[in-house]
Amino acid sequence: MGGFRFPIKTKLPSTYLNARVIRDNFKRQQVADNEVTVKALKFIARNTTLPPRSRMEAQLQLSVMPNYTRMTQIKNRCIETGHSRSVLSDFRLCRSQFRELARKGDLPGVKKGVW
Amino acid sequence: MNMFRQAVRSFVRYQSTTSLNPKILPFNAKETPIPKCVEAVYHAPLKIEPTHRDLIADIQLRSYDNENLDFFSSFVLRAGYYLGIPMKGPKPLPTKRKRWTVIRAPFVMAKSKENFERHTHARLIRLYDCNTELVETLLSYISKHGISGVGIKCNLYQREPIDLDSKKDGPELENIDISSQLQGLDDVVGAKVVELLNNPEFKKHLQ
Amino acid sequence: MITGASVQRTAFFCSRRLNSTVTKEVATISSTLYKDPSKWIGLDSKDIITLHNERKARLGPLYKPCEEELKALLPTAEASGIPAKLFKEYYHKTPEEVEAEMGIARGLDEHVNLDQYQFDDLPSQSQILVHQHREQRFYNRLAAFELPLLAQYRQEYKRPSTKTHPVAYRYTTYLGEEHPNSRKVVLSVKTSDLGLEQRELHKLRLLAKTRYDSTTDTLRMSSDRYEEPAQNAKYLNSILLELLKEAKDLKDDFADVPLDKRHIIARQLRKKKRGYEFPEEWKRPQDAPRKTVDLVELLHKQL
Amino acid sequence: MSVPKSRLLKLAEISAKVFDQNFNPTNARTGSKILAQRLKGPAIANYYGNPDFIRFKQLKKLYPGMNFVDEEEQYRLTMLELRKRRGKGAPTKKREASGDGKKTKKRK
Repeated sequence: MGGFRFPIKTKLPSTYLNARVIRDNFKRQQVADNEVTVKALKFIARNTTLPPRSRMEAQLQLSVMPNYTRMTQIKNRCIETGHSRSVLSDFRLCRSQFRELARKGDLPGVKKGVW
Repeated sequence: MNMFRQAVRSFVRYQSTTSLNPKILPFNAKETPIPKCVEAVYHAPLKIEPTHRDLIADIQLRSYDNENLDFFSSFVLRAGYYLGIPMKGPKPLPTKRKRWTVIRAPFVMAKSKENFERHTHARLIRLYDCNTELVETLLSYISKHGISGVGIKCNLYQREPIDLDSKKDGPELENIDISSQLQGLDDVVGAKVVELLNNPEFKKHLQ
Repeated sequence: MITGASVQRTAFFCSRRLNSTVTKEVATISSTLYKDPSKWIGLDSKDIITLHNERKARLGPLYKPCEEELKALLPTAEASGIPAKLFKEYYHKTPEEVEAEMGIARGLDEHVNLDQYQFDDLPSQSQILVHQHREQRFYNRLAAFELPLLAQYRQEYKRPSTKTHPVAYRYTTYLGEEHPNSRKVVLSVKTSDLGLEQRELHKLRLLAKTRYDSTTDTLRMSSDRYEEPAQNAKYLNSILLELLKEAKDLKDDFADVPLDKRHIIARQLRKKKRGYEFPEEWKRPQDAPRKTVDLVELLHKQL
Repeated sequence: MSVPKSRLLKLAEISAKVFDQNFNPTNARTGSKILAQRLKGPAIANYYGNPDFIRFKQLKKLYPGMNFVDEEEQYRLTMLELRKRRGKGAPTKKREASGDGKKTKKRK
């Protein structure tokens, strides 16, 4: 069905899908793959005991890397609706979905809070 | 509804600590005496008193609901009693409460919100004075008959000589080499750094 | 209609699905006869059926219905009372078509009857209760009958003496789930059991810094650097051995450096304190309020 | 009785060597903090769970005999149907908007 919309082909998640969720998932996979190189480059760039030219080289390589390898590009999205605002990271659900599932009793152990 | 469940549950649960009330028995006790181990089910689990009191293991049971938790911890105690492991009773650890407050309406209306909470109940069972193999048999039996909704974590204290390698019967320890090349979890990045520094662009700066 | 259905059923069985046990007595007929059906004409019906089944079984997916076989099988059909026309019709149909026609859905077991709820059973809430009750009875039966059998695994407790086995390694296992913490191993040892004399012990405690707790005299260190707990245990052991080696060479025994106890004080400060008592010296009985009215006397007088 | 700093530093050095830790008396900024950080990669990568989790199409292929109902699809179709009934369905394609637009103009 044509090429993948991003440079590297990744498997689509099995949860709710929309364009933003696919994009976020692609970035997550890329961040996970490149995490070790990013950390290594950052270590070299921050290490004052190394010669300044090699630190500059590391900083350069770091800035050249594509921005889908940046940790800050990742956004926790709701797995039921793909909504990105007010997502509870404990359940990976946005507040409306969390409330619905909690009231239905689908979230184990979660009850109406009465105290 | 809940009240109804509590009423039925109290009748259903047979572990009364009082002496066996013949009315409960579904048959006439005089004619057919019931075996000791069956009668023991009607009472609280028996426990063996530890002599040396060296802590061997402690089992922590956690659950979001304390019905299955209490029931299963008494089952664990019974299993331990028959295995001959001195155990100290299910000590209730403080219940952890986690709360979430969420706006009810899908849009605006931030005034009306709804609170949800989740209680994690925990029980601690301590095992004394037994061999570690026995603890493993108990653990395997428990995990075979695990009840739903109860998580089990076990800390096992193994006493060893000062020099582990001198142990004869430790074949699996020999072939585990922890020499420097074998990477620990955070050495992975270190290895990448070394690899990067060997690249030509960095090498020319390093001379 | 019913007779039609039953006739269909027998034809269907006769043409396609005779039970495979029949193929067992194939030895009496020469083994390669099943290959060409044209030779079957003369034989009696039972042999023809066995040959037919053997051909199906041997060829398996390659099996194709062919005319000679149909001609050979026809007399057997009349013998078992199936009209020839019907038999021919079913002979050329594949089993799937026949099944679909007769409404037998493959994969869906016949006995699953998903009929309507006629309010003759417990509602789901009480089903849950009954299930819990059943589960408890299951555990009670286990406790009554299976647990006593565990007694055969009882073992005499061989207590490791602290002289030979001073070091304790703590392993954590999570039953039924993987947990990152199950990698971690904690080593704890009483420094007095390490068999070092005073100056060496002092150096060891100095080197251990915050890993040594002087109130309980234990050295405690942990590691979750490696994937497997056994690796972590071995790593901890190598550190312990190195520490002992370092403590033993007394070229510079750091006798002048005192033990640092700040981390112990900090830990005690963090602990929530309980069980306060009012100190004796703070008590001041002289300032206690004096009794102006002697109630007992007063009452006594009035009575 | 104060202890000279050099003694403490010497002790710290031996201790770091024994316990496999970095010894950095001058607090030089070597960036070793970055090496010590735990890797978050795997946790980030499977935020959306296992991608090979079974999907509806695979379910149909696995058990051809059974006929399954895809709730989402069913929901979508019913909503579409309701919208159509209210006249909110997709607009019908106008004939002149299609290819032979020019001819119809001449005929008028």
